[in-house]
Amino acid sequence: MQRLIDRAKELLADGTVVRVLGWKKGDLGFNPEPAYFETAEALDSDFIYDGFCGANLSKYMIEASKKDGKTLVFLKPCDTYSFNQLIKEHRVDREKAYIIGVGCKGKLDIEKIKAMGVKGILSVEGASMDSECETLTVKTLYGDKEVSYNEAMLERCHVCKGKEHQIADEVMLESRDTKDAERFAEVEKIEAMSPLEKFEFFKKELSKCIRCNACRNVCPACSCRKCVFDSTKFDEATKANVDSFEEKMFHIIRAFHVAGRCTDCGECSRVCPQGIPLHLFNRKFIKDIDTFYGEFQAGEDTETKGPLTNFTFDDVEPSIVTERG
Amino acid sequence: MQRIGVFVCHCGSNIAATVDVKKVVEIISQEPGVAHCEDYQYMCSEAGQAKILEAVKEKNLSGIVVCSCSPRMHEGTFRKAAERAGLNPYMVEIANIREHCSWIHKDMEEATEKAVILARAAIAKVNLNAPLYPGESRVTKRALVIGGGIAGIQTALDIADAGYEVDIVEKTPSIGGRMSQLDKTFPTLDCSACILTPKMVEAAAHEKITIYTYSEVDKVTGFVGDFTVDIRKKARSIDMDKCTGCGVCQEKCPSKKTPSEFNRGLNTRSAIYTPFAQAIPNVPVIDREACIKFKTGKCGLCEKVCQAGAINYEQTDEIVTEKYGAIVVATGFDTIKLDNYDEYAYNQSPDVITSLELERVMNAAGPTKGHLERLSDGKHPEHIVFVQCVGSRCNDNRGKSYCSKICCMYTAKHAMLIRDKYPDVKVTVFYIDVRTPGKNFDEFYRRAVEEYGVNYIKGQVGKVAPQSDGSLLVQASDLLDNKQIKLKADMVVLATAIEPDPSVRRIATMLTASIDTNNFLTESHAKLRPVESPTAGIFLSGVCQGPKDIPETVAQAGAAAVKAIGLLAKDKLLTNPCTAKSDELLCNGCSVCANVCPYGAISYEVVQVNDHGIREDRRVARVNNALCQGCGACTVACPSGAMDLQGFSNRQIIAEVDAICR
Amino acid sequence: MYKINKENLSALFSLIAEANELYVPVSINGAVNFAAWDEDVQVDLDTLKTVKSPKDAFFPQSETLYSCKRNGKKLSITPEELSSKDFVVFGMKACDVKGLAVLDKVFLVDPVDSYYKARREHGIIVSLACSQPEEACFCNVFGIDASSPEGDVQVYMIGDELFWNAVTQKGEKLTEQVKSLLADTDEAKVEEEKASIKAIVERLPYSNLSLDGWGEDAVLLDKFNSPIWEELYKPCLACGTCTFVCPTCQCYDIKDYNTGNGVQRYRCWDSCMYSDFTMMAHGNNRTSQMQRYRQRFMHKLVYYPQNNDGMYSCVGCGRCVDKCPTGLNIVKVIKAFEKGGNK
Amino acid sequence: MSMNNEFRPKIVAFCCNWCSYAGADLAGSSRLQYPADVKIIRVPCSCRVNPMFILRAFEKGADGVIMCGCHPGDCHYSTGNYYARRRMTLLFSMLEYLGIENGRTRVEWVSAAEGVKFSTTMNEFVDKIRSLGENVRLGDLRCKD
Repeated sequence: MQRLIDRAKELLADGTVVRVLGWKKGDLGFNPEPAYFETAEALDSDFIYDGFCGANLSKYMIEASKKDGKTLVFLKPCDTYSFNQLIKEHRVDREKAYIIGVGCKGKLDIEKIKAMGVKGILSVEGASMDSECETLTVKTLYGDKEVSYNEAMLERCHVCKGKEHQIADEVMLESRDTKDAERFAEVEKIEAMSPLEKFEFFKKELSKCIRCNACRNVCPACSCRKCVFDSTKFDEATKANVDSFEEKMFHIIRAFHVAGRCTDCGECSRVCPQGIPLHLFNRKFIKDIDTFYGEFQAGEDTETKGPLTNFTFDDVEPSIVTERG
Repeated sequence: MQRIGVFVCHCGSNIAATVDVKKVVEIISQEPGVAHCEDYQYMCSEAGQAKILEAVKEKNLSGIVVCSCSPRMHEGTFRKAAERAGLNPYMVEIANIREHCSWIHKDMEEATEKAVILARAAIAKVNLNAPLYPGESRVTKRALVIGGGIAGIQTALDIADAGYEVDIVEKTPSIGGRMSQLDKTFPTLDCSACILTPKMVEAAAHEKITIYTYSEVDKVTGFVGDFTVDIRKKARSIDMDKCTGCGVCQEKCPSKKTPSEFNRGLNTRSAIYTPFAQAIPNVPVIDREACIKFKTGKCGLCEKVCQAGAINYEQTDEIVTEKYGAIVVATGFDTIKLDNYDEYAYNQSPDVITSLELERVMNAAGPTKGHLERLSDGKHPEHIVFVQCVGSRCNDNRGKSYCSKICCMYTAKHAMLIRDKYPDVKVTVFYIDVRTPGKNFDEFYRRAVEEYGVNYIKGQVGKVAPQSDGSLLVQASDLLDNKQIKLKADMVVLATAIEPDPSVRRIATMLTASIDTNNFLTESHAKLRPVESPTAGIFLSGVCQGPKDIPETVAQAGAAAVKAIGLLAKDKLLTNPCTAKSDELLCNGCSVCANVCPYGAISYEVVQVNDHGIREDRRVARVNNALCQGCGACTVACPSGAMDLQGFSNRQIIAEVDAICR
Repeated sequence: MYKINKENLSALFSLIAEANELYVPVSINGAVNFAAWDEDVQVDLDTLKTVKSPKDAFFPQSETLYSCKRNGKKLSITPEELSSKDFVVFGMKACDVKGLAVLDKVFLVDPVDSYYKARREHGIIVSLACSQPEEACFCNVFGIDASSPEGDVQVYMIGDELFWNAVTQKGEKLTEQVKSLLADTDEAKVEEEKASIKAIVERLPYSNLSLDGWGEDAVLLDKFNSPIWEELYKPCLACGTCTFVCPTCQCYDIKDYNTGNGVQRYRCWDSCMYSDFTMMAHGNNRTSQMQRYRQRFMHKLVYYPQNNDGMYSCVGCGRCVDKCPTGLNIVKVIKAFEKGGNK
Repeated sequence: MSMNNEFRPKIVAFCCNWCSYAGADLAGSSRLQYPADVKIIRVPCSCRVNPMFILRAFEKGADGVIMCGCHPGDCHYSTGNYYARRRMTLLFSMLEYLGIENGRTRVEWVSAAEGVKFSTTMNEFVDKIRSLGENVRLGDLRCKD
């Protein structure tokens, strides 16, 4: 981590960048926040990069692109897909970004640790990039607990797309392969359910939704200035879960709007206060796109046409869906 | 909130017999926003339109709903009426209670209920209508004719004679088309070449006509009045300016084994060739697949013998880009492949031929120099059997469902010509029906039967079997005598179904002109707009639209020309105001809309916006109204809803959905 | 003081539910929220904090106010009936109960919100002491005693037993209804539990958070104009998580839903984090996220206390600390100003 | 609603102006019957059909939604139906994934010349929706009263 700070200070000092977009230490040791740093002092005292720095900073570059001067941004391998996609959509300015691709050993989910019954967490040791990332020692109000790093990882890290940075000016820190599950296994499990089981599954999950919009607002693909659900354009501006249909409409359309653009960064699931596995929507579209139109990974580059702005004469007919099962 | 007037049309009894019009009026009068509601016998009549005018004035209406026939029928009529009443024409919506209601339902209660719902949907939509104003676009005073057969030639001549520039694009080395392959024409038995060649010459000589032979349309962009077309002039390997058409190269060419397209493969031609003697232009092309020079690099004989130095092996395809105001499709036809008709032994016996092949056999310039002889052994036939409806009027999927229209007449012609020239030859025709509507057609057919003794048998040929003695055994049913018959024949001529030239699919796609299941181009209205494609600025000439004989083709060619001239005569066109529009405050500048726009109508610019007090520079989408055709692809691609379609806005469609589902 | 064995909780709930609607913390796929009780739900009294606060029971996230029906050009309007049935919210924590006191000051003062009032009148609160407070808790900062929650009945979960102490008349009435299941007991174990809770509270990381410079004493314009906000808001996603999990946020929007044949007018929680919050014809009077972010905390820590005799509009439940997607929260705000000299 | 208790589904059909709407007109002028449950909304092109419209129809009480456009290759706007085809394929697959009965949505390409196909399709679709019954899984309950 110190290497990141040193390099950032260098780049600030030589004028390459005028600010640094990274993560700032939280007050609890596991709640860092995205932050801008403009001085060496600030970097020294507040900068952090460890297992809890899950936040994808690429979306912040939309605002940073409007500012004068270059911003140094730290992007994890999965964040670089989002950044590419944002370049493709003219939402960020590549020229305004100096990208340091940072290694990733899998990001941690404090909610998972809590779900293991660990209460009153004061600090977590073993989350730093220098550690082996095998075991976490959780100090709590009620004694110390040992937790497996892998078990405490975010879902997305278990189905990691790989630790290659898709775009970066330089790459720092070692990564660790964390993929140990099939990306579409969960989707396939649902697909195998009967229609009623599927319906009940999603009904239950979406019954938790409070329409807080965290999934949407954190999503680098949901970069609309004003979401259709906040505007009058479709007469669908709704904020509250009055009826179960509303959430369904919201989540289907949100997933549809990001279909072919979603890089599967997993931020939606990470931030959902109710723990709804929102990635199951996006990943279904990704799986279908792969199946129907050939494998496609959004954000692999900044040029390729997205699957929903593309076609072939011989594309499958919708009847492939409506007539099956 | 609009003040809406609803007008319910009886359409005589067309609507009123199934829809309780009075009840519709009663219910709709109670709808919020409806300030006036009445019914009338024929809303489209002068008197009906007058009612609209009167109501707009008296009730100060701001929007109009007409419950009547399809908007494809009378939307224009009622828009004009609204305009006369002082309203914007786009404040009119039609509820289609005839085609989509009264005509398809029998139960009056159901139909009435549906009519009410359709009216409500239209009311809901018109409530959100806003005045729209058409823009203007220019008209390029030049027409493109695709296809250089008789249809294309005639269209081009008519347009050119009216004083407009016309280009003909013909994919083969010469104009002339199918008609140039015919020997004689019915019902007057004129020599085909004698009447066609002067037209070809006239076209070639016309100062307003440019002919691109051995060329194809590569790309079409733009829209009515302003098409841009890339024409690919295929490498002819001959310098057209230098060639004198002396023909020496063709004589000397050592590669003479290529089947002649012009003679339907019945004989061969050289690698450097003009398809036929009267070809226009009289400039050969080198068939690079057959040419020894191109295959091996050796030979080059033609270059040596050409005194004009016109041979150019280095020539490459050339793209000519030209702008047009109107495009006429005249791509013609071909006969269907007979691979599915093994029972006629077409692929097995050279003595089983198609009628078009018989034309070449009968023609003095054909493979037999006009002598009627068997192609297998050159013997003079004693008995020729004609089989009608081969692949036409077919109810399985081997052939075509439609009647090819020309076969009855040309078969009568063939039979008559043979009997006339070779009275010794016996001619039998198997037919399902003989169809001879047309001036002097039935008389022509009767002459064949009565004067020339052609033996017509109503019945179908089940099998043609080549015999060991070289003859053909024809097994057929005689439907009138209700018996199976077997005949020995020397030649069998198949009246093969015709189908649109296969190239038409690609062209239709480029032109965004619709095509039917048989690949015939669709006309805008089967009765009232038979030579216009539904795509504005595209006109149809000849068999590409449906089977026709020569007089009909020429008539339609003229009609298509008139329609094209009517368009070219205008200086400006009013553009459809139902175009996409982007709300710059909501636009993300993400380019997804431009990615799906088929017209390149969307561009981006950085503008300073004032978004509720926030001033910033933003990249936003701009729609070029002259280019936008209003498909709406962009509106769905746009995630934020910034892009909307005027006249079919998100909220309008949603309002219709709501009204229907409520 | 009564007690009941945990094994009999289900019987207790079912008895309560005979005469009242009953809301309990229910776990659905790992997320615990208050929900109507029935025999099939998975009750979870061990999780300290429900995701959403139980304010839902009194001030639902969405509620219909009235319905209009259209018949031709005629409209008929039917107001929604006010809550008229007693209901019990079982397991509210000290902070959540205090949250209602904050809402009361908004909804029960003139003009009285009749929907809220009816629910308050019919709502019976069975509060549960926090046997294991967690790291994000700081209710003590606002003078709340986690070991002795307010409410109509106080409940303690100690070992295998649940201790029941009716505090108010409503509580007594409820106790009568379920008395058949309760056994008399003394307060010894409860006192022991209280002491244990207090000891933990003292060790909480935010226990010593200082509110100096906030509340009634705050210099409003100094706080409002502080450059610190400009730094603080930046990671904010403008989502409504903090607002929607908060027990004291009270802002709502009123909207119409088109049912096809009429309109349902409903109100739903709104969030000052949203760009269309208090949107008016001319636009929004808080145009930037910084302003919206500032609004939330100024309201909780300055405006509200200055209008309500020093009562803060925060109860230290720590839900925003737990749930903010970007690690922002009210504690960080308070600390940042402390660091900046409370200016 | 009809007097008897027979289920009368609400069906929304989005038809493109150039092919399918004309096909529906042809079905009409050819007097080819199909149930009155089908109500047609005219759109310029199938690519104008936003998934939100389809969900909206279900929200407001539709039991089935069908979209008709020009045959692939024949789009009046050359490429609209290709985009529509992808959009609808993905949307329908998502609806299936969410446990919505498979037959409630359909896409059919109907040319201006295919009046018979239009009517056959609508008859089939209405039969299908009747067999599926009322749409209870994808609708807003507020619209039911």
